[in-house]
Amino acid sequence: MDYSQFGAMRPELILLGIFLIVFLFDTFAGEKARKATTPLTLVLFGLGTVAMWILPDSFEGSVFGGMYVSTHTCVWIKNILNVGAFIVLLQSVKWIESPDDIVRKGEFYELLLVTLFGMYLMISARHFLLFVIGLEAASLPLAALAAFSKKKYESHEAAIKYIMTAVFSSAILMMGLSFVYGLSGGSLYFNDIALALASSSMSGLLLCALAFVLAGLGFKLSLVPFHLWTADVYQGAPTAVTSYLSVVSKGAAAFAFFVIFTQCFGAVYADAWEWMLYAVIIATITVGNLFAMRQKNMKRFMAFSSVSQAGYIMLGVIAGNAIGMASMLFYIFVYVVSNLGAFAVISSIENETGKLSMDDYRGLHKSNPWLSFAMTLAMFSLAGIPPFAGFFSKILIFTAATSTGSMALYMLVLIALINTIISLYYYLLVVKAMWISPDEPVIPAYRSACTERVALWLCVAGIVFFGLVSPIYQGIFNASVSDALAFFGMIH
Amino acid sequence: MGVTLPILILALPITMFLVLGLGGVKMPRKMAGVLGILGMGTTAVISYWVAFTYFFSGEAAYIVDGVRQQVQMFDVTWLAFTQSLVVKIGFLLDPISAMMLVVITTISFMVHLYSWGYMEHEPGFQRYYAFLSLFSFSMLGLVVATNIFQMYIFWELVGVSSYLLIGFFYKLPSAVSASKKAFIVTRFADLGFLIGILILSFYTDTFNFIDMTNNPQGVLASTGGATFMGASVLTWAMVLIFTGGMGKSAMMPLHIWLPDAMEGPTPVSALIHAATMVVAGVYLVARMFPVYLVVETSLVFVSVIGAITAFYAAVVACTQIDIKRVLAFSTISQIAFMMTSLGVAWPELHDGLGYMASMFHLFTHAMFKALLFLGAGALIHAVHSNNYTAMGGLRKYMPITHWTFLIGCLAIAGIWPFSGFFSKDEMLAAMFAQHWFWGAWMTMVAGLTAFYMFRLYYLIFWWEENPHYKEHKPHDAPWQMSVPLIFLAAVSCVAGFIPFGEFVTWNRAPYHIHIELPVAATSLTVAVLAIVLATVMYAKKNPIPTRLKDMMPGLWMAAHRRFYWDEIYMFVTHKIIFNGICRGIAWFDRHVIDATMDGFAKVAQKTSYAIRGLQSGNIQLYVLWYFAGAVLLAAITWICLL
Amino acid sequence: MDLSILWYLVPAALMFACGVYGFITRKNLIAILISLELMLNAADLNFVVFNRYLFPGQMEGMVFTLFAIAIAAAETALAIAIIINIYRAMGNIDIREITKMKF
Amino acid sequence: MFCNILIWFVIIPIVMMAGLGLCRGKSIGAIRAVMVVGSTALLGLAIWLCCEFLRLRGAGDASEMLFTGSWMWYAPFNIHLAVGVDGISVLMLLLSAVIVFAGTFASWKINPLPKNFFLWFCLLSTGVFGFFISIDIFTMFMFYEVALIPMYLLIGVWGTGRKEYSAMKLTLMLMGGSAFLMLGLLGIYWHSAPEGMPLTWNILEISHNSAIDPSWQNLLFCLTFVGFGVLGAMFPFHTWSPDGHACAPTAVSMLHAGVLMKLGGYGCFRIAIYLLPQAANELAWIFIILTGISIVYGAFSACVQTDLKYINAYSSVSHCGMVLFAILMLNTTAMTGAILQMLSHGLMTALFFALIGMIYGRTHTRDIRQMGGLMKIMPYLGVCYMIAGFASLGLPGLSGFVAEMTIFFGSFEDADLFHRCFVIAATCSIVITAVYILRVVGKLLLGPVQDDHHLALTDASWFERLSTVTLIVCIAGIGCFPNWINETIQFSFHPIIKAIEAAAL
Repeated sequence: MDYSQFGAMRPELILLGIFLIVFLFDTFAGEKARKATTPLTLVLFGLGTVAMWILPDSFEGSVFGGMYVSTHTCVWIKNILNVGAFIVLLQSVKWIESPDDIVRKGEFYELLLVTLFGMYLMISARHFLLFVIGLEAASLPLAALAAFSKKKYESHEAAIKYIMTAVFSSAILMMGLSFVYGLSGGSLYFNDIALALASSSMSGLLLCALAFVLAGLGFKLSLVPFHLWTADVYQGAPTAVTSYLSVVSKGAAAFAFFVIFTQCFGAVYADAWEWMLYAVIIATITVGNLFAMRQKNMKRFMAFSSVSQAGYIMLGVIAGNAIGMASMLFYIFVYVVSNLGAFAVISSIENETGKLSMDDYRGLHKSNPWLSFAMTLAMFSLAGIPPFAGFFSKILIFTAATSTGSMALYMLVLIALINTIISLYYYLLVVKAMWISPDEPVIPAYRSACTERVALWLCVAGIVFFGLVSPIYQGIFNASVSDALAFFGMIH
Repeated sequence: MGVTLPILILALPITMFLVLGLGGVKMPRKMAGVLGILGMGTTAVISYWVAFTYFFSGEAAYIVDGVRQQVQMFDVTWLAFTQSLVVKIGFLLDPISAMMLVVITTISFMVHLYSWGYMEHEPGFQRYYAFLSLFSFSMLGLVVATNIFQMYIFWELVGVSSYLLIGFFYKLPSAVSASKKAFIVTRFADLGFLIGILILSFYTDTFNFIDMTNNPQGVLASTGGATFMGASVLTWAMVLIFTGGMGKSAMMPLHIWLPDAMEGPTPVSALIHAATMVVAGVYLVARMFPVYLVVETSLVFVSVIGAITAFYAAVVACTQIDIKRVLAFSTISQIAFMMTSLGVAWPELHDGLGYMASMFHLFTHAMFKALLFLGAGALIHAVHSNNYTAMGGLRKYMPITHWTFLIGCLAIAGIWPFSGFFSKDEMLAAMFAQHWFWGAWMTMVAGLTAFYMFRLYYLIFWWEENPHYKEHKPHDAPWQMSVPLIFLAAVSCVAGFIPFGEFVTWNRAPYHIHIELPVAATSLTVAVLAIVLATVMYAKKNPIPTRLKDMMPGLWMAAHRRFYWDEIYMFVTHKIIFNGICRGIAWFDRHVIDATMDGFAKVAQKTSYAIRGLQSGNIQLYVLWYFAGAVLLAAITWICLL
Repeated sequence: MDLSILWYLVPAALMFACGVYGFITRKNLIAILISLELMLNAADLNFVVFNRYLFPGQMEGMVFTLFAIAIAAAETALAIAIIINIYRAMGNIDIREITKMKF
Repeated sequence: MFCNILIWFVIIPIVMMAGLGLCRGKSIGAIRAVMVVGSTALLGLAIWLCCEFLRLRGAGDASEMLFTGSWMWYAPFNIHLAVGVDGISVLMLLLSAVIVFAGTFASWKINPLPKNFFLWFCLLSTGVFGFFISIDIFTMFMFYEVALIPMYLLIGVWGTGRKEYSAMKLTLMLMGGSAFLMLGLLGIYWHSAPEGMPLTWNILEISHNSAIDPSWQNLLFCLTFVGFGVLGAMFPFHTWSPDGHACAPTAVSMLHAGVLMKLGGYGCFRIAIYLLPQAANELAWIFIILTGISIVYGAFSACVQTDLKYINAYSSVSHCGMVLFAILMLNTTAMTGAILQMLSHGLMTALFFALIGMIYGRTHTRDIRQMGGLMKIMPYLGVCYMIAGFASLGLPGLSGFVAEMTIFFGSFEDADLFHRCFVIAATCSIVITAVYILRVVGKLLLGPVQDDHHLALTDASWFERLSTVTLIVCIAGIGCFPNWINETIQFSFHPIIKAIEAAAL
């Protein structure tokens, strides 16, 4: 057997290495030494992230007989997820170090790394078996993470809601996959399925399969109407986990979604799932916004905002071409920094004061100008206000969605644009609470932990520069163009 | 003469305005007054010189075998709408503008001088002189305009300076509202003027007077026979332009602002609302006269409006108590005279006598009406009231004012040998030449004029002595005020003998005036009769007027209330436009349009509240939705596709 | 495809439906977990049947089923652990009580 | 890149923001110093640009855009940072610079948080300047939104009255407009070049390609025109304007009414009409109706308002309606008039709002029923207000007259009854304008003093005088010597008119 092929799995191997080191250290180190777990993890993971960025991604190739394939875009999305995960780790330190309600902080890191590993598999899988394994590896530990703060009841409720819905969704996904298998001509390789579908005719079974697979994946992306768990879980889970859920797992799922639907179901794009997705996107954006308008709890608020953001991400998928892929990746990247920026502020304030309500943010700028400044930037970026990155990611994803030139997609973009007004409204509500409300601040002035500040600075830098510095998008675009044939061969 | 003098004529007043307006607050009152008077005096001298050279130098530039030329001293581009349609600011010298230069600068100078005495104790003395200079500048610019757009520009400027001067006592609400009324009414008229210019310039593609007046047939041809609602567009244009004139010259039904304008200082009334600005309308028609000639309908319109207004104003004037209002209405009536006589000045009959006559009357009227107003000012200055009820028997207290005022009255009544006689006689002659009806009608108006003027005269200077004189004794005004009175009185005596026809005629060719005995005799008789009647009724205190009044109270009241024009206007503007339309629209804006915009937000809020049950918190319902969603997705796609 | 495959597919579909029904109606979390198992097994059954009837030559369906069973076991384990937590926290495991966070 | 003069219009505000960032929030002196230096620099730059531009034109450079520069930004979509100016943009830049300058002094004593105020103020001006210099739709749109969003905080934090409501309403409505706009721009981009040629965002290239087929043009025209029309306060999308202006702080009202609303008009013909001439010919009538309505409508509603700022907001609706109206007449004269009207309205509304701010700062009321006879108490402000009023009711010698006349004479060139009727309706607005202006002047400045507390009030201070004098000088300058503006923009309309005529055939 040729082991050189495993070079293509470089990211997974690095991650696995980090995981093992952390695990062994956490298991065998003594009480004293175990204090070093956090810095160790941070350093290792940081190094790993940087390494994956700077090492040339020349290891194109497939492993396990094509079950695992690594391409430029896969490397990009993995790097993006790394950055996200790293920022999450940074901002979780204060919480994890706080003595109460933490049993073994090592587990937090381990579980988190495992889920990340699972996401890698999801991303690179070109065979449904590997994909399902990755998916479950990515979603099951999250239930444990959601239940992490044992003393909080909400945490358990969040966990049970998450796990139940997750299992249900995986059941539906499997059902759908079984139908797919039935139609596939005996293979679960994406390419084989694509070929089989291209030759087969449209049937109810196929539609059922598509709908079920869409639902199964829609769970992780929290697309409407598969999103109902989101708000409760985001609210109940520890903030670090929530932010992780909202950006990293969502990003991975989005990419996997894209790969499966373009590469494997590409043949039935125009006459089947384009319209399913069309409906789902409209529902997602609108419902997410409508719910977000009324939220007072910041985490719940962010949950619904992330629901509607998922709808925008899907605009890249429905475009179904290289531009769509590039814009979606860029959107995810920007979304990661913007959302994590918001969460960094939220978690910092929660860790300091335990306050989570939007009303507690009133007059924040008087006591903590920098936090409110960062929050404002994050909100503007999420709302898509120039010159912040969010504006560029939004306009680029709209450009992608209109690139096919079909009037239907213009209509979709128009609906999305009108929804941005609603979203602007509730993002401005936060800004209003912080800057405009005349009340005296509830939250006292304090200095947030250095890790939190590093995380915040990273996010702010991203928010400010990602849009203005075009090479980032350029790189993503080139990557997706080079992968275009593999992905979109069946569509156009 | 080069362009320096003409430029100076415009430059001096505006400079005075800027100097007094910007630096006025800093400088002492005397200095401001002296500056103003000197500035105006210089301007007057220059204008006299310009007019003199124009009329008498006999240079080839100004007169070619008897026909006086129209000379553009200068004409600089100000704003280019298109390549051909260019607004220029220039100086057009021709008989009427030269004549107007003389009139304006003379009266203005007199008023400047007079005001020094009259306004001495008023606050804002400097501001007053600044505004006077501004007005003089605008009025001069108006009369020397080389093109209709320049005329419009200065037309607006005289409007605003009149606004500023009427509202000079800006702490009095009455003055403020009067100024506002004056501006808005004239502005409304100017709207017609503007639209007229729009139409005219659209077809002729020029603003220039000379181009239009030298070739009126060409103007008519350029419209290509286009018509609108039955009338040719040129008729529309000329009528609309005349509307502007109606506004400024207070023709019915746009006359309502002039009586109120008497709220301003009396010298201002003399300058603006008797002598100069209010004749701008006449001047405008005279300026465009050849074009009016080719569309007779508009000319008839002019004369009809004139005739009606003349009579109306004369009747109203008979019943006013405020002496300035009497004078105001007599002004309206006299200007209407000029309008009518312009309207009947068709060359084919009596070769356009009416034109000359109306210009002549414009000249003489300016003089004696200014005289009358300044006299009224002196009276008011003496008794501190505008009403003749506070006067009576003043002749022995204020001899100068009395004699000058009498001269004014005789002049306006048209008694030989005072100036009014000659001009009015020519006008009547022209009207009789047009149709006996015009002549008869206007003769009657002339009679009324004589009557109400002498009614006024007697009620002020005879009737009976007012008891108040005991505690403070009225006396003649200081020299700054008397000098103008005397000067103008002198002019009013002799101006009639000017051979006006030599200077101003419709075709600028000389015309030899000759008194038409029958007409002259008629008008003179009527005037004398009217004066006799007035003497009988008002010479000394007697019950006849009251008895007459009680005989026909309704008529008297109607006339006294100016036939309720103001009430009608109040109703239309306040009740209908302001309360109806404006409030309606404002309400609509807030409660319909704005409400719709807020409505979107409300709908979104309500929806989000309505669907919150989706997040029931119960996993089972979540899952139900989940499953239903998946199945529905499949089903709907199925239905749509297969 | 020949009819006899339906003898297996229809029951599988029914199992799945029962699972969904059970999830939505039962109160006890354990019962719900069981109905989830039903759903998963229905999917597995489909895989096996398709493999056996349509593509007799290969094993992918079977292999997938094996993996799926393993995953299902893991899921169940995790779910039960969390249910125990819930039980500790609130003394019962009635799913309709777990609605503190809503709207 | 930095040798292109236009870029500095964006760089200077950014540098100002950086400078403000370094200032301590308390040290008001330093903040003012930064602002004064910066805004003066901008003004100087604008004036110099104007002279340079005129010199080049004089030298016979008749090319459409001068000082052009283009730097690739997002290569995949061929997005450039492309700059260039023609006469119109030059004038707009000049206007913006003047108003930023005046606004700085008008907000001399702003509090609380002067630092943040000026930060957002500079961000706003960055957007405005960037919008006017860029000839690439993408960057244009970006700067457009950059200019919009600071309004929210500026009104929300430093405003008065129902500021939160108004700020939110204004922001959402304007963003709603820009949503339609964005879709329109995307549509334009995807049809910007014929088959086989690279797509482009560059205005000049798009109009040169003229590849957008009619069926799309009509849709895109409606989208873009409405999008910009919202900012141009076009009926019925104008309702943000009264509330927004009423609650905004002085300098913000100045900048918003003075410059920001001009973005609408500018965009309307630079993008909607220039790039979609065919649709412009076909659909102009719809918007002529709407704008014609807003001219009269705004004037009428202004007549009954009692809040000074509401009066001016509605008169802005009327005047800006005039701008769009003139643009839609699609001929050179009318468009020239539109530009003049933009300048004139910008200056005089800025003056109005500055004065209202100053009066409000003294009397603490904007209700004209509670004021009166202020002319006696604060003659300087009174006179300035009268001048602004006369400018707005179109007194010759002030800018308003020139603009309106040019518009009327230009609009009258369209010789069909439909246009004629609307032009006549538009001309009627000059009377209504006179009515409400004189009403305000009469109630506010003249007559007896209403409130004896006002007797103690002081007249303008030096910085207030400075900011008002700047504006008045410009107003009178344009009013007395209008022709140089025509000369500045004479070439600018040729390509637009040519495109329209070509499309009409």
